[in-house]
Amino acid sequence: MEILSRKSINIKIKELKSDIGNIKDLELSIGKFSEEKWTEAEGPTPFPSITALREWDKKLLDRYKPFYLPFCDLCCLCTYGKCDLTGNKRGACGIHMSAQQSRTVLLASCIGAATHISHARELVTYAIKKFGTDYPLDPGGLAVEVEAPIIRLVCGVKPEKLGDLETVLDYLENQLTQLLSVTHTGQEGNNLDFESKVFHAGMIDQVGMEVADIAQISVFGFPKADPDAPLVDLGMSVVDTKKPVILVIGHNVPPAIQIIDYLKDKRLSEEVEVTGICCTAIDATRYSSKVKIIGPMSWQLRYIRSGIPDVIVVDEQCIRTDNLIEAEKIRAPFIATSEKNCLGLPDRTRDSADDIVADLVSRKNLGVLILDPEKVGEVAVKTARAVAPKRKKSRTSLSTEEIIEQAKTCNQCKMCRRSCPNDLHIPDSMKAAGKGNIGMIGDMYEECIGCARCEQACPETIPIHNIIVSAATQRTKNESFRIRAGRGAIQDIEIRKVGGPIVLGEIPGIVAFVGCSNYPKGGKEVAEMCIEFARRRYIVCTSGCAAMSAAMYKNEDGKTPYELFPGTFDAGGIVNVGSCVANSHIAGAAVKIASIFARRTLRGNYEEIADYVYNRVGAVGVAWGAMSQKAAAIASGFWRLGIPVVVGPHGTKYRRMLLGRADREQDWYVHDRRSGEKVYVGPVPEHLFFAAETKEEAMVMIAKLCMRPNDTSKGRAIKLTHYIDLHRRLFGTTPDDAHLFVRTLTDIPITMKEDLTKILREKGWKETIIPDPTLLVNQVEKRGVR
Amino acid sequence: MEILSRKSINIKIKELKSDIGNIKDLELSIGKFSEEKWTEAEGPTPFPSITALREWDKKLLDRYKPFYLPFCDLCCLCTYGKCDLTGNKRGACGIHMSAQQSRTVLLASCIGAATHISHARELVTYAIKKFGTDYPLDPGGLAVEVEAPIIRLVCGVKPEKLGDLETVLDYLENQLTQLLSVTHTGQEGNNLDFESKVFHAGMIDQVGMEVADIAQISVFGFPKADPDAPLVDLGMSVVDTKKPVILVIGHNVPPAIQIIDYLKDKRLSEEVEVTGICCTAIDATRYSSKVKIIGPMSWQLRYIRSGIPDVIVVDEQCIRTDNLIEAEKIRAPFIATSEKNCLGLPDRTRDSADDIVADLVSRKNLGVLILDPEKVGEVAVKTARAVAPKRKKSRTSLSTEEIIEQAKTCNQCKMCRRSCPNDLHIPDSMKAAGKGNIGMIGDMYEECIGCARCEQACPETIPIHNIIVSAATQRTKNESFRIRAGRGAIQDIEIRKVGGPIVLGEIPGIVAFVGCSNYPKGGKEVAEMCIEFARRRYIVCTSGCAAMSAAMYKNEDGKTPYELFPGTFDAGGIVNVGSCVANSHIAGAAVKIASIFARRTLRGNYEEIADYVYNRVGAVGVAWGAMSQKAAAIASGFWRLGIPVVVGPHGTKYRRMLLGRADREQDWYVHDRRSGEKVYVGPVPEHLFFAAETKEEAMVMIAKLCMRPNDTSKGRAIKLTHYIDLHRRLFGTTPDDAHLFVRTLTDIPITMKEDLTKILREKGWKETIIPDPTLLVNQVEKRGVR
Amino acid sequence: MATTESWQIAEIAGPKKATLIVKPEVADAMIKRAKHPVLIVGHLAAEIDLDDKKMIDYLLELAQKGNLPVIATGHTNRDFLKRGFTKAKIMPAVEIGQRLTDPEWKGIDGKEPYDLAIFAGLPYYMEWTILSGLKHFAPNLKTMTLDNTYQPHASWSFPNISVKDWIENLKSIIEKVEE
Amino acid sequence: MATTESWQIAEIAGPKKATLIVKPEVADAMIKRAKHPVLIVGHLAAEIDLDDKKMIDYLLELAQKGNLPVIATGHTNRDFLKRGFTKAKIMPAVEIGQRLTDPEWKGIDGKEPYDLAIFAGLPYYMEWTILSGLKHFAPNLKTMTLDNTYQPHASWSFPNISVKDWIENLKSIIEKVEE
Ligand code: SF4
Ligand code: SF4
Ligand code: SF4
Ligand code: SF4
Ligand code: SF4
Ligand code: SF4
Ligand code: SF4
Ligand code: SF4
Repeated sequence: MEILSRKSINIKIKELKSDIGNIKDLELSIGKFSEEKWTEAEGPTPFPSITALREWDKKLLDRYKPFYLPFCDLCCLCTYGKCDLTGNKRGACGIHMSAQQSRTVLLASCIGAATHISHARELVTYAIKKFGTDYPLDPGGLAVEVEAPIIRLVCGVKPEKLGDLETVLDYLENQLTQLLSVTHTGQEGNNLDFESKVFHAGMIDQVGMEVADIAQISVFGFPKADPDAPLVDLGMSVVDTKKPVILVIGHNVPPAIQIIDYLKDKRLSEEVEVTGICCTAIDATRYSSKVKIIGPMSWQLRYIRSGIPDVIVVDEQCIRTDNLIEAEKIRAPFIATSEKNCLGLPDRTRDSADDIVADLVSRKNLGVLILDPEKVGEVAVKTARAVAPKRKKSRTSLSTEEIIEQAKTCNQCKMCRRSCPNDLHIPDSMKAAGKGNIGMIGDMYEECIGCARCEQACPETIPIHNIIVSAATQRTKNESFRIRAGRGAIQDIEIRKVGGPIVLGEIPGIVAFVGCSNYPKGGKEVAEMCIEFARRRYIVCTSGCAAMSAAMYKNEDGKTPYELFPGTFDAGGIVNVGSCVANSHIAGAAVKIASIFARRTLRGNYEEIADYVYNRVGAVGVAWGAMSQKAAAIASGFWRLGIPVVVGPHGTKYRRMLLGRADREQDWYVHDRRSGEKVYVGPVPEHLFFAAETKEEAMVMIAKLCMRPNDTSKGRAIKLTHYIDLHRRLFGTTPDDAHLFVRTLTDIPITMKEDLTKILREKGWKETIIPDPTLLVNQVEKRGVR
Repeated sequence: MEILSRKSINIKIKELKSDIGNIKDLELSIGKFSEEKWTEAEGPTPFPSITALREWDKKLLDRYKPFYLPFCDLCCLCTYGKCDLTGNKRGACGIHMSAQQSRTVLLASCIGAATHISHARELVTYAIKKFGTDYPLDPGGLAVEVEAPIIRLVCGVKPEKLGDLETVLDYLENQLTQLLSVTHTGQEGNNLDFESKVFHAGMIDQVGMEVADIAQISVFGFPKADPDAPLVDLGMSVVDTKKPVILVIGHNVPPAIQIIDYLKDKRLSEEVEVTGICCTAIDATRYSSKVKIIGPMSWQLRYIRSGIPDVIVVDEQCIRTDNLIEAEKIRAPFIATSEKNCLGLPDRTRDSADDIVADLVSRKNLGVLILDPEKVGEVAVKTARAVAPKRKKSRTSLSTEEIIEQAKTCNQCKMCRRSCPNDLHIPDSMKAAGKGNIGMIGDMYEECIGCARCEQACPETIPIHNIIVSAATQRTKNESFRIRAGRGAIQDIEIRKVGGPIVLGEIPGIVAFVGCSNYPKGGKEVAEMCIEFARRRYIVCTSGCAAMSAAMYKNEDGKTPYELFPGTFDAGGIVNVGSCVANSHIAGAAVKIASIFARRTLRGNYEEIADYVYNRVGAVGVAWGAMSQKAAAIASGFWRLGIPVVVGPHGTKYRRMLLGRADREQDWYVHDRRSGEKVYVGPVPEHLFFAAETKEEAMVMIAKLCMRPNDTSKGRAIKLTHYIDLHRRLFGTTPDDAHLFVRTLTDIPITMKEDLTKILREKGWKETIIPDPTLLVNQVEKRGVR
Repeated sequence: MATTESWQIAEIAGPKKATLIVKPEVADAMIKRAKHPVLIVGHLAAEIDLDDKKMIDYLLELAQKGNLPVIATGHTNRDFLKRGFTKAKIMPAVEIGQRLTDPEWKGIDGKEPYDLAIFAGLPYYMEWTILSGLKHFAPNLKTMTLDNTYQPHASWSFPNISVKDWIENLKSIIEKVEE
Repeated sequence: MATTESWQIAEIAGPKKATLIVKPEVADAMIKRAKHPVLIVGHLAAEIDLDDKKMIDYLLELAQKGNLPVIATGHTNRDFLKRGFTKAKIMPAVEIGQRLTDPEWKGIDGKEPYDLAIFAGLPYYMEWTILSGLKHFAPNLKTMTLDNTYQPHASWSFPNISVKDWIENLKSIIEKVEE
C-alpha cells in the first residue's frame, strides 16, 4: 500500500476547519517520528496489500485444508441465480461450491472487520474532536512500551498520538474495500485464494480492534493494563430498582460515558442506576465501576421484559433489532445514538435536550435518534428521572398461575422446538407446565439464548420466552456476580515474565475465551472451562460476551471465577481484557512475546512473527458461542497469526473448518532454523479451526492444541499431562494419539510413563529431534549467512 | 465527515518514499486550490456522512415505497440462523423480512460500490506511479470545465490533479466501511433506514466510478468528451484468426494497454490481434481503435470455446471463474493480473518475462499470476506469438453430424431447461436436433446468455452450450458490427445546448442503457430499444455491456445503431460513454444541467441538485440485463439523484422494487418554489425502480417515466405523445392513465386532442397549475426572503 | 411428478409452500369461494401452445365464464384485443403485485380488496418473486397460479405437470367454474 | 408426517435431498450392501430416552449385531465404556467428516475407504452441516442417519417420526441386520 505508507510519513495540515473550530499549522508526523525515534528496522511487509502474505497463508492452508460445510446448496448473490451448486455444478458465473463457501466466509469476515474498523473510526473521530489529534496514546502507562503491537506488526508504524491512528484507519478502510470487492460476481475464483483473503480480513480486523481499544483506553482513562482492575457487579439482581434505571446496549461507549459524566456533573450518580448489556456495559465499567453489567447480548429480551429499565439507549452492534418494540411494551423511552442504527426514528440531534425529553416523557416520541453523545447523556438522565416515578414498571413476566394457564393452551405442535436454535425441549416442558410442574421449563433458562424464535413460531402465541424467564425467577433473583473490569493490554513486564515459560511450554498455554453467546448448552460451560484451565495454571483470557458469561458462576463460597483467580497475565490468572475490541490485546500479547521476549523484529514483519507465534506460543482461542460476523473476523485474525480457534457446534455453520490431518505424516515437517533440515514434529497444533460437539470435546482439544513444536521436553510433558488427563477424565481412556506428541522419551510425563511407553511400543514410535522450528525457508540460518 | 473534508484542505508531504523513488516537499493542496480558484460557495453537505442525506432519501422513499420480493424465506447471515422469516416472523436477532431484504440490497450495493471504488483506487495508484500525483486531470479538454460534477457535488471539492483523487477515495473507502458494517447482525433494524443507506452506497459508487473514469481518460488519453469518437470493430467474426490472438477480459485496462504499447514499441501492432470481452475491451478501444471487441460478458464461453484466442489475460470483475478450465481445454496459456482474482495461480510477478513465457509455452504453467501490467504486456505478446503457430486452434465446436449424434442421447429429462435462467426450450430443441433439425437449437443462440448452467445439469453430459453455438455458426460468422468507442464525459457546451429543451421537456428524455447482459430474450432487445428512442429523438446513452449489445444489430443497409445515429449528446444521438465506470458521466450530465444550464450551486449541495434533477431532468436509466452487484449500486446512485431505473424481469430478484402509487393523489404534491403552495403534479415520475416483464412494457414505461413536473406544456405534449403512441402501438390501446399527466389543456398533444378530451371528461379531470417544483421546503423563495 | 419441487430447480422456497392443486376441483372451489378474485395474465400466455390453442385462450374462457376481472401484464393486452377482449386492465406485474400488498387497496374496480389473485403466463422466475412478495406481505390475500409449473410461493399451485395434464385440468376448471 | 421437511424448520436444503427410509428394510438393505460401513455416534445418543433404554443402547446393539465399526464423537465414548464397550474409536465429528471427504483415506482400520457412514446422536444442526459437507464433497460415500428427524443432506434418512415409531424401526433394523 504505497499511498498509505507514504501518507504515514508526514502529514501537515496548514489549516483545519471543522465544527469545533479552526486549527492552523497542525502537523501529523507519524513517519517523521518513526524515523527519528523508532530505530527498529522495517520488515518486508508494512501496510501489506491483499496478496502480500499469500505465501504465508498458503503454508497454513496447505496443512489445514478447508473442510467445507455448505450451509445452503444454492448461491443467491446475483440475479443470474439462484444457482444450484450441488454435485459439483458450477453457477452461472462459473463458480463452484468450495469457492462459493469461502466467498461467503470472506463476506462474513469483511462485515465483521468493517464493523470493528468503522467502530474504531467512530471512536477516533470522537476522541480527536474532544481531545485533539495530538492527544498522546497511552494504553498502558509505564508498564507498556510496545503500545500497539498489532499496528506495529502489520503497518510498520508506531502510533503515538490519536491522529496517528487515522492513517492506520485509512489503510484499513482501503484494504476492506478491496477485500469486499473480491466477493463480487466474477472476481476471485479459487477457494484457497478466497481463504487467503479471509485471513487478510482477519488481520485488518485485528488492527481495527487495537486502534479502537487503545484510543478509548487513552482518552477515557480506562484501566491501563491493570491486573488489579476493580471487580464490578454483574447480573439481573444487582440493580437497585428503586432508582431510575438507564439501560445502555451495544458497543460504542461514548453515549454511556456521557450519561455517567452528566450524572457526575450534576451530582446525581447516587440517584440513577446505569446498567448495561453487551460490550458497552463492559466498557462503561472500565470507565466507572458504578455501572452495572446485566449480562451478554442474550440478556436483552429478558432484561427489557423484566420492566426494570426506564430508558433504553442503544448504540451499535449486536443489538436486537426489535428492542424498540420491546421497549414500547414496557413503556420505556428509547434513544438510538448511532448513524449505523437509526431504526427509523426522528433525528432530534439538533433539538434542545429539554424539548426532546418532553416529547419522550409525553410519549409523543416513543423513541428518538440523537447523534451527539453529550446530548444523549443529558436526555437519557432527565428522561429516566422524569418517567421513572410515573412509569409503572410494567414487566411482562408471569405468575406461576399464569404460566400454567398459558401452558395449557399448548397444542404440542412442536414448532417452537423446531425453531429453537438449540432444539430445546419446549413442548415437553410446556406439557409439564400445563400439568402444574414449571420446574422443567424453568430449567431451560440456563440453556436458552434468549432469541425468541420459539415465540415467533408458536401458533398459539404462547409467550414462551417469557414463560421460561418467569419460571426461573428464583434464578434471576440470584443473578448477582462479580466481574473484573476489562484491564486492557498486557504489560511488557508480564510478557517478559511469562515469555520463557510459554515458549518453552512450561506454562501449558494461553486460552482465550472470546466471542458471543450462541452457546449450545448455556453460558455456564464457559465459566466451567475457564475455571478448569485456570486451575491447571494455563493463562486464561476473556473478552466480550464470553467475559461476562465467565462471571456467571459461583462456587460453594459464593465466589465467582474473577474472585477466585487473579487478573494477572500469568499461569492461573483469569484475565478479562475488556470488550470485543479489547481482544486484540490477546493477539497482541502473543506478538509481544515474539517481540519483547524473543526480540524478533516486529515492524512490518508479519510473516516471521506469525511463524514465531505459530511454532512457539501455545495459544488457543475459544469462541464457544461464536455467532456474529465479527466473531468470524476475529477468528480469521487468529488464524493468520497461527493461533488455533475452537468454536461450539454452531460454529459448523461458519461454512468450513480448517483441519489438520494427524494421519498424514508428510504434513507435519518444519525447517530447523539452525540446520535447515526438515524435521517431523507431529501434528502440533493439529487444527486451526475446529468446532467441538461438546464442552468436553472442546476441553480435550484445547489442551491438545496448546502443544507447539518448540516445546521443551519439560514443557511438552506438562502439556501432555493435561491433554491425557483431560482425555481420561472426559472420554474415559488414554488418547490413542498420544505417541504423536512424544518426540523423545523425556517428553513423557513421569506419572504416565508406563501407559505411554506401552502405547509407543504398539504404535512403532520413533524418536525425533526437537528443532528450532519454522515454516519459512528464509528463517534458516545457513552456515556463514548470519 | 470532518476528518476527510479536513484532509481535503491541505495535505503536504515533506518526504515521500516509495518503490519508484523519493519525493520531497510535495504539496497536495486541494483545499487551498479550492479556496483560491473555486469561488463557488460550499453547500451544506460536503463529504456527507451516512445519514447526512437521510431526510432527502425519506422524501423519495415516502413516494416510492419498497415492494419487497424476498428471494429466500430465510436468513443465513449469522450462525444463529438459518432463521425462518415467513409470516412476519422475526429472526433470532429480532430482524423482520422487510429489513432483511433491504439489508441484502445494502450488502449487494456495498459489494458493487466496493468493486468500483477499489477499481478506481487501483487505477489512480497505477496512474500516480506512472505519472505522478501532480498529473493534471483532464477528462474533456477545453470542452469540459466542470471536470468532475459528481465529485464536486458530493465531496464539495474540485479535483485538479491525480493526487486530489486520493482524498476522494479515502472518503469513499471510509463510507463504504461504515455502510458495510451496517449489515452486521444487530445493527440497523429499520427497512427504510437500510434503504437510505442503499442510496448512500449508490452515491459513493457513482463518485467512485467518476474517479476511475476521469483518471483513466486523463492519463491514457481516451477520447475526451468526443462525440466523434472513432467507430471500432465488434463481433466474433472481426478477428483475423490467422494472426496470434490475445484475449483480454475484465474491467481494469492497464494490462491491456501495456499489451498494446508493447506491440507498438516492438512494431508488432499489425502482427498480433488484441481482442477483448467486457469493459476492458471497451476501454482498450478508447486507447486504440485497433483493438477488437468480441462482445459483452456473456460471450466469454462462446469465444474461448471457439478456440480463437491463443492467450487469455484476465483482470477483474465479471470474469467467469471457470475461464482457467476453459482455457486449458483449448490449450491457451492463461494470465491473471489482479490481486483480486488470483485463481490459485503461482505468482510470477518477480520473475523475468522470458522465464514466464517459457513456462507458459512449455505448459509447465497452465496459468500464471503477474501483478505488473508492464510485464503482462510483454509476456502476453511473446507467449501469443510463441504458441499461436504450434497450438492447434482446438475449438470445441461441433459439426452438424456431431450435434445430431449428441442430441440423440438426450433423455428429455428437462433438467437443462429447469436450470436455465431463462427457461429456454432446450429439451424441445434437442429433440428436434436429434431428428436432424438443428435450426431450433441454433435459434436459441439469440436468447442464450452463455451461462452453461444447462450443461452443468445435464445427466447425459451433453455439451448443450456448445451445441447452441455450433448450430448457430452462420450467425457467429455474421457477427461483425461497429461500435463507437466510449467518448467519456459530456461537453459543457452540449449541456448548454440541450439543457433548456430537456428541462422544459422539449427533448422528451435522456434514456441511458447501462449494465449487464442478463437479458430475458437476448441482447437484440437493447439495440431495438436504443433505436426506437433515438428515432423518437430522445438522447440515448449507453455504457458497459449494454453499449456492446446495442451495437449488435444491423438494418437493411448493414448499418449498426452507432452508424445510424450520431454520438452527440443531443436529441437523436446514441452516446456510448464507455465502460461501466464511464456511466458516471450520464449522471454527471444530469447534474451538469443543474449546474451549467440552471446555475445551481453544485459544491457539496447534493439535496438541492437531486431535487432539481428529480423534478426537471427527464432521465431514465435502463439496465435491461442487470445482474451484478455493481448494477445494484449503479441503480442506487441513480435513485438518490431522483432518476428512475427500469430493469428486465430478472431484476425482481434484486429483492425489491421502488414503486409509486399513481392512484394515491396525496403522494404527488410538490412545493411551488415561488409561492410555497403545495401543488398536485401527477405521478411524475411514477416509479423509481421498476422491473418490466417485456421489452414492450419497458418501452412504454420508459416514455412515461421521462415526464417531470417541470415540463412546459409544449414539452409535456411531446412526452405524452410518445407515451401514448408507444402504448397504442405496443399495448393496443390509449392508456387509461393519460389524464394524470395532463395539467392544463395545453398539455394535450394536438393529434390526440379528441381521444384525450374524452378521457379527461370521463375521469373527471381538473386543471392544475404548473409549478416551479421542489420537494424541499427550504427551496421555497418566500416573499421578501430572497 | 406430483411433488413440491420448484420448476426452476434452484428457486427453492422456505418452510411455507404452496398447496398442490391435485384436482381441478380444488382450484374451482377456491375461485368460487373467493369474494373478489382477479386474474393476472402475463405475456407468455399468448406464446404457449396448448394443442391447437394458446394458453391465453383458455384463460380468456375462464375469465369470461367465471366472470373474473382480468389484468394484462407486459404487452399481453395486445393478444386479448386480437381475440376481441377489451376489458382487460393493463397494469405491469410488479405494480399489481405491490398494490395487492396494500390492505386498503380496493382493486381496479374500486369495490373491495381482492381476496384471491390468480396468476398465469408470467416468466417463471418473475411470477416466483412476485408471489414471494405476496406470500410475505399480503397476509390476507390468497394466490393461485394456473401455470403448469410448481410455484412454491403461491397459496395453490399445480405441481410440474405435462402439457397434456395441464390442458385437461384447465378444461375441467373452466367447465366447472360456470356451474 | 412422512415428508421431506427438515426438523429444524429453517434448515432447508436444496434440490438434492435424502431418500426417506420409509421402512426399516431400506436401512438394512443399505447397511448390508455396504462393503465398509461405519457408525458415528454423537453425545445425544446417551441423553435421549427411548422407553427404558437410551438411544445409545440401540446403536450399540446395532453395531455389535451388524458388526459395524464405531466412532464416538464428543464425549460419547464415556457412555460406551459405561456399557462395557471399549472398541469405539474416539474422533471428533468434524474430523471424521473431513476424512470421509478424502477418497484416499482408508478408514480407522486402514482397510479401505468407507462406502457408508451412518450418523446418529449429533446435535441436529451439526449433523446437518456435516452431512452437507459430505453430500457435496464426498461423492463416493453414501450417508445415512438413524435419528428420528429428517436430515435432508443424508443419502437416506427417516422423516420426522415419533419416538414410538422410531423405537420400532430401530428394533426392526437391529433384528434384520443380523440375518
Ligand atoms: S454469483 Fe454466481 S453462483 Fe451466485 S447467483 Fe450469481 S451466477 Fe450464480
Ligand atoms: S428463546 Fe430460548 S427456547 Fe426460545 S427459541 Fe430461543 S433459545 Fe430456544
Ligand atoms: S409452538 Fe406453541 S403450541 Fe406448539 S408445541 Fe410449542 S408452545 Fe406448544
Ligand atoms: S462477543 Fe459476539 S455477541 Fe457478544 S458483543 Fe461481541 S460480537 Fe456481539
Ligand atoms: S444462501 Fe441463504 S439466503 Fe441464499 S438461498 Fe441459501 S439460505 Fe437463502
Ligand atoms: S442475522 Fe438475524 S435473521 Fe439472519 S441468521 Fe442471524 S439471527 Fe437470523
Ligand atoms: S447457457 Fe444458455 S441455454 Fe444454457 S442455461 Fe445458460 S442461458 Fe440457458
Ligand atoms: S438435461 Fe440433457 S438429457 Fe435432460 S433434457 Fe436437457 S439435454 Fe436432454
